[in-house]
Amino acid sequence: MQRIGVFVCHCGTNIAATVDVKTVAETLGHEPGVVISQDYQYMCSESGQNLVKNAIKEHNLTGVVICSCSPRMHENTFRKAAAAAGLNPYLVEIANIREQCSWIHKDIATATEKAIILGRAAVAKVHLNAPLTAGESPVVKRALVIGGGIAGIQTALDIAEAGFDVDIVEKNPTIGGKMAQIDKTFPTLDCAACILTPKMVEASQNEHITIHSFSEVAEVKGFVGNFQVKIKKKARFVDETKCTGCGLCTEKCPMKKVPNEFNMGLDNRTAIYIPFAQAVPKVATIDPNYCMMLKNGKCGVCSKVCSVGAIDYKQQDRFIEEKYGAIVVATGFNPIKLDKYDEFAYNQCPDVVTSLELERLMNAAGPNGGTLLRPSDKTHPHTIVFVQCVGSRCDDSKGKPYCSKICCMYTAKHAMLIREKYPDTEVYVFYIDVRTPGKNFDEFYRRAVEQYNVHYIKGMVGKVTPKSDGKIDVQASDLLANEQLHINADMVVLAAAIEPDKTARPLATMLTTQMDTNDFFTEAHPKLRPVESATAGIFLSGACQGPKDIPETVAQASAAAAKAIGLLCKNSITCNPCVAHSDELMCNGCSSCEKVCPYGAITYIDKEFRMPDRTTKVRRVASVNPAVCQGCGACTVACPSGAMDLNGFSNSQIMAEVDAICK
Amino acid sequence: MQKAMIERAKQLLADGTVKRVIGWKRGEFAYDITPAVFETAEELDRDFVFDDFTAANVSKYLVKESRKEGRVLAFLKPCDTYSLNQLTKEHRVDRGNIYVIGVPGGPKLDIEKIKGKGITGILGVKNENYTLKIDTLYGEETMPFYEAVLDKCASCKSKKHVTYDELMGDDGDILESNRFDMVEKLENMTSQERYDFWRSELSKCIRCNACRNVCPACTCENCVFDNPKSGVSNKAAADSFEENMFHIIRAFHVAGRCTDCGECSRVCPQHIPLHLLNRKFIKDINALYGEYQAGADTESRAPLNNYTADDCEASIVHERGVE
Amino acid sequence: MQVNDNKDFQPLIVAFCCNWCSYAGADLSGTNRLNYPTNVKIIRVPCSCRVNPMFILRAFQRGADGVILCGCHPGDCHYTSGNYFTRRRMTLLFSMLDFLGIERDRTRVEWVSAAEGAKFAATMNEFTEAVRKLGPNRRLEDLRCRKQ
Amino acid sequence: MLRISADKLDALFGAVSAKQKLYIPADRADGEAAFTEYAPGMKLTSRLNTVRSAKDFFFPQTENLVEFKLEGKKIEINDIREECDDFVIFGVRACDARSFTILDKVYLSDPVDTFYKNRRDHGTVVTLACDRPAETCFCQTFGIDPTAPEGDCSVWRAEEYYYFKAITAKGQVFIDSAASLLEEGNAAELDSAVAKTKAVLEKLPLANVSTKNFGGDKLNEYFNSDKWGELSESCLGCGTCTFVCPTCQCYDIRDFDTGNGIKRYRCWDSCMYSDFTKMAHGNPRLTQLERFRQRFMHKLVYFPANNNGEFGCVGCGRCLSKCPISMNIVKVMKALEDK
Repeated sequence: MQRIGVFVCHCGTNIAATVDVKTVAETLGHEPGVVISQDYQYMCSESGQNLVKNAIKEHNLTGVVICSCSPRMHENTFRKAAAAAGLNPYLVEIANIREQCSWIHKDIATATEKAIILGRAAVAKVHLNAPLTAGESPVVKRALVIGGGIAGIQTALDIAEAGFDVDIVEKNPTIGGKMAQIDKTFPTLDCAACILTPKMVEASQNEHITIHSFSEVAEVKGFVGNFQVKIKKKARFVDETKCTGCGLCTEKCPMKKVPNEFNMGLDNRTAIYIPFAQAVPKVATIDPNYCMMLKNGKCGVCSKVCSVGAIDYKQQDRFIEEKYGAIVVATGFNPIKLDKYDEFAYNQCPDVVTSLELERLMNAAGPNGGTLLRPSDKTHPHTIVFVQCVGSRCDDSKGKPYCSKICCMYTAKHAMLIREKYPDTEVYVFYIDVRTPGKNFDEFYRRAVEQYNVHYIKGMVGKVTPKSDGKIDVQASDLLANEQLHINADMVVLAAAIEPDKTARPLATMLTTQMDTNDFFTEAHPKLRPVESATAGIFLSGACQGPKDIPETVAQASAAAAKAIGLLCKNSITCNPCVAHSDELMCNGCSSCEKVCPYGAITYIDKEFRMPDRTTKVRRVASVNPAVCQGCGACTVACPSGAMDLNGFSNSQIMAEVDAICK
Repeated sequence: MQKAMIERAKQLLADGTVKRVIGWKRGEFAYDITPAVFETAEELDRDFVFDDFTAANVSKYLVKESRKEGRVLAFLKPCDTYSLNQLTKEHRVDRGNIYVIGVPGGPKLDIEKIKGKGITGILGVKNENYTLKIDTLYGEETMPFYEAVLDKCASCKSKKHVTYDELMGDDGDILESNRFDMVEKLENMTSQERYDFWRSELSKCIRCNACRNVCPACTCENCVFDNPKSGVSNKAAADSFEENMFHIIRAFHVAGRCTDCGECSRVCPQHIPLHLLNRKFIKDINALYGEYQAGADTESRAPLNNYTADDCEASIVHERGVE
Repeated sequence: MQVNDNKDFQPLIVAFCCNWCSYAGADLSGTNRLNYPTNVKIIRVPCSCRVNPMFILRAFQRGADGVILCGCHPGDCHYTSGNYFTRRRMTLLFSMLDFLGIERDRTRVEWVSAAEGAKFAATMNEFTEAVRKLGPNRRLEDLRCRKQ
Repeated sequence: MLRISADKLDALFGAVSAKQKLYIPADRADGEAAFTEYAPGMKLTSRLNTVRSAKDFFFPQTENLVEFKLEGKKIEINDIREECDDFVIFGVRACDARSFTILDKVYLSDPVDTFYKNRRDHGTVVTLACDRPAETCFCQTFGIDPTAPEGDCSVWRAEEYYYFKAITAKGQVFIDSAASLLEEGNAAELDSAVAKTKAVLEKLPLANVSTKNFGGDKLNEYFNSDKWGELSESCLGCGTCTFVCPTCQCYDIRDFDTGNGIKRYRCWDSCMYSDFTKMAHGNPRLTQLERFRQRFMHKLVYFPANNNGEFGCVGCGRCLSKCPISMNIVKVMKALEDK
């Protein structure tokens, strides 16, 4: 038999002025199972809590109903009080008679009546409350960072700084990401490599950081605190542990006509290569698509010149398995392909380049050693046209609906750098809007316009036509002057939209995290939890969550690290006990619940049952991982047999509330 | 066809491909055919039947049969194969343990329609060029074949087998069917007219559970209506609310899963057009979330376990049709 | 057209509110002292997707005259996708109730964020008024439960 | 014997229904027949029988027994039974008429079921002899003569006339209530109609179904028969057969919480249901085979064992036409006999 205590709070006059609290306490005292019903001035005060605690002990209560303010306010207070008095904290229910009664109603009679009904519903519910114990699940004190760009590096460094082991998985032969390809950074115009490469080195030398370069995540199992990840280490045909990065093999390799992806294909590399001089790890990699030895067994030069015997043509993809407590996604971005933009002649004319290509063309370590020359004839360009928003802010299927955010600033940077270095070059920028929110950003843009006399023209470029004389005709409209323009340009630079890396979507599936329609990872809350995914233990760093510049990326990377550290600091995680559970006897194993679970908390097991006729039967049944389940209850409705129920909000509890309200 | 089916079943039994055969067994009269499992050639020769009255969808029996030892041969009509696919998708059958022979579909006959013409004392029914010659205790009666066709066959959605290991006879196509006509007619009535229609129909319900128990989508280990813990269990339609509740929840539980096989209405002893409830859901799903045919495949995501960010709001119900 | 608009009828309204948005929105309308009728009784659920059609029917069975579900705005669900499932489920359920001739205005889904205290109060005022006009729920009540 | 011409039946119904409630089997919109409260203009169905049997009048599907009210911590118990008004059911067939004898054995023997008795006392059963039996009919198997139905008053149709014969005092009251409309009939006309029906009865496909191999002494012979497995294999476990059956008499008692109190009611149960005879300790019949066997053993063995050889079936044929998978007592009897 239940022994329930009801405690009605006056909240000073907040409740008592509109609700006759004495009547509420008196009436609820007659409800079945209620053994004590009291009212008090301030139930949340220490003496109020003591009242509850003493009643629990004195009456050996099995359930407590507090008629007071919103449970969002003091549910925890009263749960703690109950626990202190030896009652399971989940045997406490709150009837919200302040925010949802006394504060919105004026008539004492009807407000009192409603308060009684709300109290009665809470009593009906608490009759069915079960003591719940928050489970605990251990935390593996190691983090995985997926992606080794500036976001991944910063996150890894911060986590390592806190003393936790962290692995970086990078799909390319070196870490560094997009930032390694950039020449200068806005708005300070300092050299990207100068600030990035020390961080790369720091990462490689940090005893807590392991870099798995040329590797990919192949499989993710487990849940917060305990992920089991299978990492594919792709065959690079070079023994990483032996290679010293001397580079002799890359000099001797006879296959020299491989498009160099680091330089955006603007020059060539060899089949065995080190992406760039400051690569980390500085280890050679053989490109099996071009290596003569791997393709037809004829060559072997690199093997012959390698003094440490690091070349291994028989190397295979390897898989390693590791456990992690937290995972940070830092998969970054890529500029979109411009194949669909025939109007800009990107595929037709070598002198129409993307901004990232321009970065390489201007970079001292780039194909022209830092001298800006036209790719077609290696001449100095005198007129350069920049086209903004190529594929950004598009409402058609060719581009992206969002603003890529970084283009306005890097274009101002490019324009300024060109005007600084080549004052004889005229620079035009066609824009829809110039968006420069950010510290020192607008000043930077205004310098480009005012000091460097970059021609900013609000308008659209309609058509880019390569001419027979090597010049490029840029046809555009000037919206402010309301006129059509033709510019006889030497080069055109397209600010291509950026998009998430194509590996992000399969990764999201593995991680059971959510993505938006543009394949950016969705944060757990757009305002309040911007670096966490909705899946516990998975954090988001950098442009995989949305377009970002470097400072924002680094800030988010550190934020994600802080979140991951917060998790790794714990020895175990206390799970929310209000989670779903499946009654195996009723479960059909139909998979409906799994389909609606946003957290991947449900798996299926084959379980042996003893049948009524004493035979046994193996049946597939759902099993909820309480450490992963967040307790939304979507599965409980998807389940036709009612096998799935939710602790704390069970079918019978909710129906009891309905019944009590409709009495 | 019946003869060929028996022969093929015997072969498959003999060569060990299958251990049992699920099909239809002849009864006392022309029409009282029972789904049955056959294990020997003798049983097949003696009792196996496939004719105008073998309407029963045997796929639900595969939940049990496919879990037994040895492969089971199932003769499935096109509509039955949709049910099997749906059961496969929901892991309710072991598809690998079933050998499916697709056999031609209906139209199958409804003995109730023949009896409804006042024909009684039925001793035999013959189909001669789509005229039924009915031998009765009171002399021979005739009626056009198509007037005696089961409702579920009259609005057939597909003659195509969506899963099979072997086909006997030709495969057909997905049909343009008129199956939503009656739903539409009801939608165009006033709310009061619809209420009156359903009261007069559902008040006939004797809560025998035949609709649920025959339904290939209702394979729950323990139905909520049988489970006292669910809070809705009941054995009788003790109030008009119970009648509504049972049928609404049943339809909701099979929404997006019902293949529209029509068995619920076929077996209802009170002729309640229960399929209209399921079809209402199917029609809404098609209109609101895109065409979806449960059982057409074994992979697609059921519409109620799916969503898009720009789904319509529930208020669409208020915005359309007649109040 | 119904001539009698049931002025004196006091409908019973059951409101299911998700813990994160709508329940907080309801609290906010309390904090801001925005009135809505006492007819509305709120049941807190973790997410609107916790609401089983059976709960709604149960409420009508026991004498509720209207049932409203409130959840986070689409895209803002605390559990990312719960309210999307709610939306499909309730659209289909309400359509079915309508198909059976149950008055459409007795059921509603409304998205109310934690900041929309005013919207919560306005919604409850409107909904209560709409149900009041319909009069007592007779088509989906259980006569055994009718109050004597 | 008294008779009335068929075209004056309306007048008779009118006269009877003026005094007490009258139910007749009438056509429903879906073509089936159902006992319906008579209203002017209503016609007798041409169908042989109704989907639901006439047992509903005495043993309805659900019935409230008692009500509890909780007031604070006190329980108040209210007897909510209502005195039944007199009523007449017209057109009951011989099979259903016999079913009342079977139900009486269950409900009128000590301890008497007062709810049932109340309705039996107030109900007048007017039977109607069969003239067009169907292929599913096998009432003769249980010694029922469909041309001589039991009840309080029997009625025959012969050509354009209905003939009436009172069997009990209640039957006589029924005839008296329409005495002015009746006239003396022609015995030869009636005899020839009965003879015609008898000729059809001999030709019925189930005329050869016999109970000779069944009865109270057959428990050991059939209980462990290996036929049950095959017979019950396709059973869906629905309650159709039991709910259309005129003799199935099992019920369950449940409490319904109305929110304002508890209504204790009984409702038909079905031995086909998985929770049939489920008790606190569990369920003695765990499989569909056991439940299926229970139904037929009850009708063919246990019932005669306890009731002087009376079988628990009247051969109305409803389960034959309504079972979703066409499994029925005739198939069971034949299979069990086929050794």
